[in-house]
Amino acid sequence: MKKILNDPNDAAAELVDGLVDYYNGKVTKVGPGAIALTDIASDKVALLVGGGTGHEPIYHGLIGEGMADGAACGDIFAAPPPNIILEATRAVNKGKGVLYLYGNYAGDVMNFKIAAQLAAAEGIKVETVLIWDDVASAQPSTKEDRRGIAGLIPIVKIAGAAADKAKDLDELVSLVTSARDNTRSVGVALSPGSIPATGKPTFELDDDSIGIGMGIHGEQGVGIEKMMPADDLAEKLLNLILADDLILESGDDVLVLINSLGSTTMMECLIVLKKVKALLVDKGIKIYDVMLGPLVTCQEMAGLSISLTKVDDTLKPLWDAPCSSLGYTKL
Amino acid sequence: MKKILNDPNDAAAELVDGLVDYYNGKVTKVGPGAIALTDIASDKVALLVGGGTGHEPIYHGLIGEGMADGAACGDIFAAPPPNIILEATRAVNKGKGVLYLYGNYAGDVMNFKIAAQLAAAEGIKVETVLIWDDVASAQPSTKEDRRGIAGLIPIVKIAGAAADKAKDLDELVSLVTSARDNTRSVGVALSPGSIPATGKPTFELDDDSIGIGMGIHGEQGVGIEKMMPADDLAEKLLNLILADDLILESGDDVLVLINSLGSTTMMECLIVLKKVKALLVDKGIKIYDVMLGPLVTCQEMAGLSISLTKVDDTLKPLWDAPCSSLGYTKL
Amino acid sequence: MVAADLRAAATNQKLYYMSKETLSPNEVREMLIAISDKIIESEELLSEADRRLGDGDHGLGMKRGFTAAKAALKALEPTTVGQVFSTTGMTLMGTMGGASGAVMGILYQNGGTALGDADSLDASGLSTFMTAALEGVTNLGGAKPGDKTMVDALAGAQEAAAASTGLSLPDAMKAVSDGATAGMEATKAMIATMGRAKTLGEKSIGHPDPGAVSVSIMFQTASAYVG
Amino acid sequence: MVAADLRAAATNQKLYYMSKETLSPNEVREMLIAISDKIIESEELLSEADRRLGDGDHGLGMKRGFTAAKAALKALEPTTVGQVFSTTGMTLMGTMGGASGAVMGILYQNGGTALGDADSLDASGLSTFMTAALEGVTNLGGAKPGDKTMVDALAGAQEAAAASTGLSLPDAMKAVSDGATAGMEATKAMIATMGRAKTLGEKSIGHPDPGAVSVSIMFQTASAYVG
Ligand SMILES: Nc1ncnc2c1ncn2[C@@H]1O[C@H](COP(=O)(O)OP(=O)(O)O)[C@@H](O)[C@H]1O
Ligand SMILES: Nc1ncnc2c1ncn2[C@@H]1O[C@H](COP(=O)(O)OP(=O)(O)O)[C@@H](O)[C@H]1O
Ligand SMILES: [Mg+2]
Ligand SMILES: [Mg+2]
Ligand SMILES: [Mg+2]
Ligand SMILES: [Mg+2]
Repeated sequence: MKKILNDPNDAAAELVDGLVDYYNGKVTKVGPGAIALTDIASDKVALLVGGGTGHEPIYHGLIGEGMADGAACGDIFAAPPPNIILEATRAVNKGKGVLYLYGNYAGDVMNFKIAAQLAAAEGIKVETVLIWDDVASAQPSTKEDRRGIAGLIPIVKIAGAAADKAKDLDELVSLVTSARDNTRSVGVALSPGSIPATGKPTFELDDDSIGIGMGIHGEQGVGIEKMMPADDLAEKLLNLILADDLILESGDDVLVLINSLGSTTMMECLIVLKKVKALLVDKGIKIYDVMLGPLVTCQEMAGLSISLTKVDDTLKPLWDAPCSSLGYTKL
Repeated sequence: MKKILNDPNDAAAELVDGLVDYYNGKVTKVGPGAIALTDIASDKVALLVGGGTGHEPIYHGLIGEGMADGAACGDIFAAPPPNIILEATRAVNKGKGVLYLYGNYAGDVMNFKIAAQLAAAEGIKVETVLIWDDVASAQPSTKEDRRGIAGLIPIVKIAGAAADKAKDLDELVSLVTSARDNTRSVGVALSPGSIPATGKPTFELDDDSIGIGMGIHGEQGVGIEKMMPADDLAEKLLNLILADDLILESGDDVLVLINSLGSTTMMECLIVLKKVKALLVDKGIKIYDVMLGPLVTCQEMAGLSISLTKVDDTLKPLWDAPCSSLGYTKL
Repeated sequence: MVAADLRAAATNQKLYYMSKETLSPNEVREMLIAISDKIIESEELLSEADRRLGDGDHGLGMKRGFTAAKAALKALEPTTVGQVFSTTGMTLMGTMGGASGAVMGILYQNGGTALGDADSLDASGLSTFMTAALEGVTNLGGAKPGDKTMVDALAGAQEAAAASTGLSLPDAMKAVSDGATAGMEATKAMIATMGRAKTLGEKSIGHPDPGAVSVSIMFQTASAYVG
Repeated sequence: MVAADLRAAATNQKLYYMSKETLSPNEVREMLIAISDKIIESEELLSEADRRLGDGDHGLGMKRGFTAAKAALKALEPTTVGQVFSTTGMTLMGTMGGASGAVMGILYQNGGTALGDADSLDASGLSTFMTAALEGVTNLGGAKPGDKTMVDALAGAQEAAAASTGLSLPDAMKAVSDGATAGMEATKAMIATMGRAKTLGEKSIGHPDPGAVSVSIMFQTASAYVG
């Protein structure tokens, strides 16, 4: 596996520096692994995202105007340690408190929990919303066991807009919780990415097999099946979402995200979108907007995921607000 | 090679339909392979791009507000036929003429040339600017033999803004020619993508070898070398651009694009950006803005390219203008 | 339509294997259907040739174009020879795309137009066709013989046709086929200066140009058809 | 520093191989350096274990953390036992990230804090350490024994320590090491309900939890150190 790296052990640190270079002055590095917008409005409720690196553009590529105010970056595939989260928290806090918004993985939960305690000890108000959109990872009755996957894109986008207008942290929590509760995703894995430091694949899958509902690190999903045509796959995935406990009826509006896990091409994502749209139109469900491309990745992993976010009159204006970031920009 | 497709021979047609679905009403399909913005201002000079599919998000993912007005899409890796280009031409023409802007490949040149003759016969004014940014593909003295690669991203972005403000086709040609003449790129190939219809790799390269300056279809570049660290590679590529005939001096402003050819991760692009920035800063060259990610791809090909566009007081405001498209959006 | 079908059935049974001094519009149609079949069947070989020098899709484009051309030809009741060639050219041009879509399209279109309203094809018509076809392709793409493109095969075919106007159609077509094949063979030793292969430089030596292989296959099939 | 270095040199030559009834702060420091070396050396084994149940990076995180911990320990002139454990915990917590950064960090930090200002470690101190360590980890992550995490190894170690307060330190540490290893072995038969492996369900059976393997290695090394 050829990868364009220097010392693979420095990959995470170098990519964070490169990210700051990408933002070309708009973003500042704070300590070894935290980044924050250089100019944060002095009276806003702050939005902090974070997680392991290696999944670019998330999470740290989601900071920007109308998006997150800061990000805590861990090593490759490793949640950030509490001190990095704490530094990010201090950098983004403008006195109105900080919302932690991240994917529901044990490592992230524990490190952010410790950071939140440290921040509270410093008098910074912190609240947390966990992203658990992956319907394939647990039953609806135990949603708090679900993983966070690509649904974090519309959720962070909406949260960014909400953070710009929320009068306080509680209002932000409630808006973001609504975005989270209205988002469902499911993915399919075709082949693994590789761990930069070892060059080894992140998981194994037979040449003709695909993992329905598999997580972005190879976590078990609904089951391993034989490769199938795009239309069948799209229908199977969409049905897993439609069978979940988020009620979607004729006349409802949804945001659709077709996310590539890395090396799966836009061609494939577009072909899946065509089928997803046809199936939604059949049910009278209206597409409010579409996102498509490699947004939540796991190195050069192949596969894709479908996410739906049901948007009502509260969420629509938050979606419509312009935003700008490496990962997602909206005019 | 697993790919998420239905009949591979339908891939191009289905992806164009999916693209129209992506644009969710903003884009209309015209005939079998042309797409155009649904609402084009009634008095604007039109910008038409086009090329083979399979390189998404280019070319057809570059239509949108402040970007191209329409696109002619060919089959996978095949320039669009003249009739598709003609239909796109008719759809975007608002009486002020149409600029054809596309990459310098024999197939594209011939098909667009025939289309331009057919359009002229219908009384539509057509001009052409060819994109030939790849410094590795020919000497500066025979620039018209150079290929068009990732440099088309900043060029099309600037052309989109220019088309919104140009009073006539001649002014647009002159602005776009300036953007083209100030853009240089060079790429490196690590591994091939695969042809959807056959599953076969698009070219061959040894496990430990990389193709410096190789084109996105495997076309020969400067030479095959052994894999090297990211910093060395970044410096080698950048030097190929700096040694070319575009004069870049201390105090000059450049747009920097680090383009992934498909499966090369954002992590790798960011690490290369870090080095490129350090080298440019060393020379006193200022980075005006940065683009980064998989913008000009060849299926799941691995590798990346660096592009620089020198921007002066004419080009800067064109770059600054907001734009929106699948491939590139700017707030 | 019924008359044409009867004629076609008769041709398939017997006349197909006999030499033809001139070809009727319908026979030209049958010849081009035979060419279509042969090209479709050669998809892998042509794509493989393009994998060495280009982007590996030449066979796919040719198959796409000639599948459409065959359908168009089947639906055609031609009254002139030129009409058959032009329909082929228009269809290739409109469905293939890529470099070969343009050059193969122009080849048949220009060649067909040059035949005016002739209602049969003989050795002299063949020469008229070849000259116009070559002119169309070189005007469009700028490639000259020696650039390692299909022009090498086409120019070989054209020279042979020009030298064979006094021969029978089968002999002229055999000469054209040989000329095309020799032109194709000659591309093996050339360094590409046109098309995607041009940046390969010396690495392009040893492999025939894929478009030239197509031209050679087309005229070999034509020669087999006229007998 | 000079005194500490002399003591360290003496230890390395001779005392290292003799049983220790109690450990001085500096000996605890040496023990943790030995643990660091062993964990760093086990990188591949630990990552491989995580490749089966998680994302394949457990060894990388542990190596990163213990490389930093070793450096911090080398620079430390400890006056209390707790200080050594807490420094280890803080360093792991601050440099590793991931699930194991939090749990390994808390393990040493909580354990160390519970030892107050004790200036030596004996079997009863070991039990105090283990109880606080286990409590810290379960409070943080919510995992219980049987969930197939490092808590299984840690709980095994804690039970052994609690039952060994009347023993010599070497015997108590041997019991802790055996308890940790038995707890780790037991995870092989379990279905994961915590961490990344939880969605694997029955597929997780047969493989030991990577964090539990780390815990087992740590206390085996400690036991070897105290002799
Ligand atoms: N300028 C040109 N003139 C004539 N023929 C050309 C020219 N450029 C390319 N060709 C022909 O096109 C062939 C390649 O066709 P194809 O692979 O279908 O198109 P593409 O290069 O667009 O993928 C070449 O083998 C060559 O014979
Ligand atoms: N809730 C938890 N409580 C205790 N230990 C846990 C918990 N979740 C995970 N772990 C431990 O963490 C280990 C995985 O560590 P590591 O691979 O470094 O982190 P990550 O899962 O973030 O990649 C698991 O083997 C398990 O022992
Ligand atoms: Mg991890
Ligand atoms: Mg092609
Ligand atoms: Mg080709
Ligand atoms: Mg892990």
